[in-house]
Amino acid sequence: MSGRAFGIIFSNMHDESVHELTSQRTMGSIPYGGRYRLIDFVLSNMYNSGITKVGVITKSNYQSLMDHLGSGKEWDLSRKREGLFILPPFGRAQSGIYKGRLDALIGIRSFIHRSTSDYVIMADCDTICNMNYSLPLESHIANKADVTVICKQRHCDTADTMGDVAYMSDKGGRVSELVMDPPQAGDYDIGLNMWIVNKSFLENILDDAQSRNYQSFERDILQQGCDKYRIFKWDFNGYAGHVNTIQQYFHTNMDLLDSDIREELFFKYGHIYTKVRDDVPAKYSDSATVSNSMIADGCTIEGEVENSVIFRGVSVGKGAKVSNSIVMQGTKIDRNVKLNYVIIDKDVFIKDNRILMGFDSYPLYITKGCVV
Amino acid sequence: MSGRAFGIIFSNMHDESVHELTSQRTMGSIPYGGRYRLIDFVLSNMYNSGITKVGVITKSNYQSLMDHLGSGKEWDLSRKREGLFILPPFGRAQSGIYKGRLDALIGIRSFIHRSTSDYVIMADCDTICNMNYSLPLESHIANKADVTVICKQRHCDTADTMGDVAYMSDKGGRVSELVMDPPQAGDYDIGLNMWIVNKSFLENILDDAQSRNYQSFERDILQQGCDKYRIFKWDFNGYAGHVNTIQQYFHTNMDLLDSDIREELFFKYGHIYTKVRDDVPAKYSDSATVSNSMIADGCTIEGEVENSVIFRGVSVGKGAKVSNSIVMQGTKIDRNVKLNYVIIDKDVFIKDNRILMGFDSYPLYITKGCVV
Amino acid sequence: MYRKMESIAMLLAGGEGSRLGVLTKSRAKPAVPFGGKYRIIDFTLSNCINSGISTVGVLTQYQPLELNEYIGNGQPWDLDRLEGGVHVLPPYQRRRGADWYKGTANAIYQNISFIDRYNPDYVVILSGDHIYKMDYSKMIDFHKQNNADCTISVIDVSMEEASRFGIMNANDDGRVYQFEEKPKKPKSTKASMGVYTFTWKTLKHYLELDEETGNSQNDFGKDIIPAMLANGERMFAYPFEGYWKDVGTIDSLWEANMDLLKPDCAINLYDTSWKIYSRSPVVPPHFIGSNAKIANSIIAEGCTIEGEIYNSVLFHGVHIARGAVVRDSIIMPDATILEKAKVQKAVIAEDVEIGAEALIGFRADEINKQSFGITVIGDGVHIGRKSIVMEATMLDSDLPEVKAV
Amino acid sequence: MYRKMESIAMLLAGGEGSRLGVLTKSRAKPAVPFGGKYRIIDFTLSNCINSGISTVGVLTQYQPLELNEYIGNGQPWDLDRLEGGVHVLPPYQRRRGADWYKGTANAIYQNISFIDRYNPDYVVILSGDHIYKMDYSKMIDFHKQNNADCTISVIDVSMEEASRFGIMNANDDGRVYQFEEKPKKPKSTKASMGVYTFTWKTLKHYLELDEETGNSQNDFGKDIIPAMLANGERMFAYPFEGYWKDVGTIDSLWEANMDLLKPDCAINLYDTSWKIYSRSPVVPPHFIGSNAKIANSIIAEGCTIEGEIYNSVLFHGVHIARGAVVRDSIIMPDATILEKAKVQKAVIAEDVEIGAEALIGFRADEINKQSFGITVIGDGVHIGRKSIVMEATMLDSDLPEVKAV
Repeated sequence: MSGRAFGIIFSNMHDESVHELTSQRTMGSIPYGGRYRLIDFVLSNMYNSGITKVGVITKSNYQSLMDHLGSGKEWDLSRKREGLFILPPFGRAQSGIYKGRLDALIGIRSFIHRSTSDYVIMADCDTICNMNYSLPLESHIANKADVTVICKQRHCDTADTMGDVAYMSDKGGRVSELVMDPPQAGDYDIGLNMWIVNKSFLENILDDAQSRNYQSFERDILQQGCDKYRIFKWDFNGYAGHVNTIQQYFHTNMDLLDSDIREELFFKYGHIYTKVRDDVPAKYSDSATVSNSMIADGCTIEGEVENSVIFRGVSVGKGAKVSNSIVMQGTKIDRNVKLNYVIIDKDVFIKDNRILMGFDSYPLYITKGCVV
Repeated sequence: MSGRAFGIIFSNMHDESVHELTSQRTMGSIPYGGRYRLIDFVLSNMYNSGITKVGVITKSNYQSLMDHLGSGKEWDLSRKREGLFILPPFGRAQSGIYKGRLDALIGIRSFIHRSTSDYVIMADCDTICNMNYSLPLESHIANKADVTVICKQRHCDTADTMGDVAYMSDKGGRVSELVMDPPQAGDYDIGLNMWIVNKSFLENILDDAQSRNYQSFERDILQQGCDKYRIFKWDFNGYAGHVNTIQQYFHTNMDLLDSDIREELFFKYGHIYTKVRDDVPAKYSDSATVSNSMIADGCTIEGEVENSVIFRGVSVGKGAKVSNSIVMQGTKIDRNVKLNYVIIDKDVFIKDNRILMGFDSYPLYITKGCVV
Repeated sequence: MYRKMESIAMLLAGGEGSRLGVLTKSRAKPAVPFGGKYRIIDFTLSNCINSGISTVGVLTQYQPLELNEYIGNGQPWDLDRLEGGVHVLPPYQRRRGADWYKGTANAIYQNISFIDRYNPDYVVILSGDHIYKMDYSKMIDFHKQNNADCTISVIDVSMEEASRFGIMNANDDGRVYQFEEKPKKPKSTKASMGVYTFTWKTLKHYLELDEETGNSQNDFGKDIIPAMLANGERMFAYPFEGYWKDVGTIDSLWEANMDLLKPDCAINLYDTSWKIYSRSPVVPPHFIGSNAKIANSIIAEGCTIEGEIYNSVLFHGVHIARGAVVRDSIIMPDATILEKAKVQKAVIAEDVEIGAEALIGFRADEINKQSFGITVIGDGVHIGRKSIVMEATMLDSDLPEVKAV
Repeated sequence: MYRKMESIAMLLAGGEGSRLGVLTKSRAKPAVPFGGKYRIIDFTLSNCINSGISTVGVLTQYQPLELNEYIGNGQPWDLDRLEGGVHVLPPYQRRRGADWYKGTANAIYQNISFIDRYNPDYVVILSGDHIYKMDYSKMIDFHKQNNADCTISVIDVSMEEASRFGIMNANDDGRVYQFEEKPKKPKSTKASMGVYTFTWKTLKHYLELDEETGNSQNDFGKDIIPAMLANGERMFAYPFEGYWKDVGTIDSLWEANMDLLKPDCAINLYDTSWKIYSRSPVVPPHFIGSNAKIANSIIAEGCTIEGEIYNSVLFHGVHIARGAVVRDSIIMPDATILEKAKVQKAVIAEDVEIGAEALIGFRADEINKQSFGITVIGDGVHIGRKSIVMEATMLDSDLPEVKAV
């Protein structure tokens, strides 16, 4: 698919839905799965699909994202021709802070215009999956579509649909209607915030959007344009974790303790690449007890860990017990600490004998860098 | 000097003084000398002085600068440890658009704090020279200075001092007074907008500046602090081109036709590195006539060129005559065009038979991308 | 851990290149400078990346130091890839012993395990001493369409030239039925360019077979291709059109450089969709002095030209002093031609210094310059003031200054 | 075009490493995996960059493919530099002929032109098969202060061990007056670590001299050092303190891995100011299943552990099935231990599969496990279900399943 499509990643979309995790970072740089950031999945999927030009749109809080991406060499996107482009605000005289998706795209019009590919793959960072974009692209081309929406069928409760967009379609997959936050429970084709768009179509709607001051790609273009444009859906059948609330973030991490999901997510259409940190391998002492957990490099485990995801460089002291928790990079858990249903951000220090407990439906979140 | 000092480059300072050239770019990315950007000189000087960590502060219009710098590998600054850091606005939650130099430095406090070196070399991009920073650093250390100002003695006319800062000092080189835009003609030690500062001193004055809302490093810190702080000057004796007006920009380019200046500027303490473009070598036809000119790769010369600097990928048609001019990358000059004292920005097309004339003291400027 | 690659390229760069004389004394042939800023190998490496082949093995054994250094991590050609990229493959020792590469086929044979890592369907075999721009992906498509075992790229040559080449005799559908190495009476004018696409499974089989054949020279042209033909494998001739030149001799190297100066040059280096990449020197643009004269020439960056240049190709960092005249010549990097020296129809290698008023490429009669032989001055040679080097000389040591008697 | 470097390092990585048996069958010794995520050479390369030496030549000739690929462009060690960086230097052909490296000194001799490019004052000679963290810049400072021609890094060993090493006898000021190779009655306990700093001018002179000496073995320890001593050059012993281990045998390789498991491990890999860099695999963190038991072990990323691991070092991508027990062992990348298999005091190489209920490292008496010999299973070997491999075996071929009678 090399050359046929290029990628645009929105690193800041939906920041507000997990505001706890994004107070110091973008959605794209939220840590996940012991050693990754969310953007690793969409970037690796693009690389594994043969895409060699990717623009990453940033809005604010993106220093950690820039540090993570570097020159893009971990995703083989450090290239003379094409490669990785970070597209920050104020990069050009015309561009200020973006208000919405269309605004951001208008800000990078010359980047879009210069690309020689016919198709654009646009994606947010809130979906975690292993996907080969060649498959929806084939479908897009066969359908002669203007836009192809990548969807996954999911049951929606009325309580838990915030931000979800359901795509109604005919038998041929042509989208006839968009329903925001579906009001009735049921099975819906929910968009994964990934679209394949014809480049020339995109350039046209950006012209239009600029003159009419449209902001929302979904509301103003797709929802209004179901009749006018050829919008198709493509069903993704694999695993798709979604990070829309801190509860979902918790469960999507816990999903990794299922070996089928791990196997699919990390290997199906190619590897998931991330920044190399040169940690030592994890070390377990005589007193360690570990079960059903994912543990990254650089950890020192002397206590008990169960049903948890432990990021790089975490230490768990003697007598400590970590259950049903997510512990991010560089956190130190002292002796005899007890944790249950807790999400601990980076570089936290939990002192001797502390006990922290959340619930399955309401995991406790501990802010980056604090001392408890 | 590896490890002893790190660098901070201000890419946007003085943009307004050559507003013609900076409408689409930063001061740092102004093209110069046939194949360079202004920032190449300060970056190469840092690399040649053994500095392995450099932060580039950007404010606006910096997409072209980011494209130019890439991962920093052309300056050997693409590294796992240290290397090149681009520091844009809104990179962190705290940082907005910078108002002045101190503001910008406050925005990158954590970058400064994390550096393990004792000294900082701060530099703007408006001075073109080949300098080994080890020499002023030795002097800085020997003087036990808080700040060392790199100066060059120059004669100032009253008419032409806009933006110049003269540093008055005692015999030992300790600065006693700063004079902005010297009001009387004479020989002055004019600052080259490069300073060596103790890291701990810098962190202290940033604390101070933040609480007192200081904006200007020169006015609020140096000018006010001559007694309080140990401020020394260091005299640079080499060639120093200065880009403060479009006239100066023109003459600094023309200086390159002097072989002594070329020899010093491109080779004295090390090479000047820039982005590689993979152009073919310049090709001269049977009808070419060229004298006293600098000509870059990718040019096709069929006409006449004299006393000019011609950038990469320029074509000069048959019968055309280019005199005393600067022609930037990708510009096409058609047959029988006559140019004298003209600065042509990138990707301009000058059609058949056009005649454009400026004066030595007032070169004509032609905007990027236009058709004449 | 290795990603499967549909096609990979193996570049034969091991030959001594003895016909290039002093130019290849201390460097492999593919590292010889060409066209003002390139090395010969740049063309093949750039063809690879432009054709979408990002895994390239470069087989070296003769004086590889300069070539290794030049290729480095492959970054100038965008061949510094996460998986694949360019790899230099010298011969090495195994527990059962050590062998230098015996022939082109043996060089590939010794690297079967390298190729197998990428599990390719097709392997493209290339030479490192040709100047041409070719889209190998089109040849691979042709190979696939024909369901071929081997596809040989051929170029039409004149009937007179044909007997200097390996000639492919093919049916109308392109299927090769006969291969003749330098035939006295060629049956066709389809000359092999030394560019092959093989189905890897088939090639591997023939390489292993060839190793077991006692008297084989382990060569593609002499052994592998004939053996495959004899066994009736599906072999096709892929017609290439465009500029192609083997620069294995001083004459052909000089000619290929001069070809670049022609207004209707058959090889377009300005095409940005098919750039020829190279490792760039770190030098400023070149400077042309007030008394210089330049016509029909190519000049690279970092040169200082005060003299006269006609019909010549100058590499980076060359200095031509006032009054010096260079005509019909190739001046390689960092050479210096001093005041009033005259250089004609010569190849001046790197770091050479030609003394003031010296005469390079001199012939007493000075008529019919077309027939002059090419003079070659080897790397680093110093020619003293007023020395004379006769035409068609190949010089590898310094000449002293000629003092007035 | 080359920037002068004060010091450069030359790393000798050419030896066959035959004492590591099947582990070095198809790879050079420095490429042998170590400590869960490293290769042996990572320690020396990381020492170089951490000591500020950014120009490193790696001399290879035996099975260099895997090592070359591993080193690649040097990026994992920050050795992908604009000037300098890491260079793999195999032997090569010149016009006057081709030679394999005859000895350690000859390997350096053949690369004099490589070294001369950087015009260094000092050359540090290193081995690729030692596990240690050392700041070479301190040794170079010591060398400069002594105005030495050669400085040899030495480590204190016990008197019993001393006769297995090259011993430096030195005055109180550190000046060496005698060198004894494996002396029966050692006069001191200062053992040479095979780490030398030479003043390049002096070394070059002795290398050239050594080449002219007919019966020389072209070896640093046997020829160069004695010749310099005999001529009264200024040679000093630089005392190194800290962990240092030659991992040239199966026993020492196993011990050095086990050293990492000690709570008071003498080599601190967690020190972020002196990181040991390596090329990282692309795998997720490891997963520990519900029935796993782990004690006193090191486990790398990408492993799946359902069984029991005691006192062992596991590399990336290892699978330990339910009920399997691994004890006192080293399991190299991508090996699989199936259900209820038992592995004790063994080195399991890459891609090995140990069948269900197989027994590796078995001894009938099962007493005094300390005295067990180490069992080694070579790369890619498959051990069938219920097979038994006796202790102290070195196995290089598959074992079939044991079927019930």
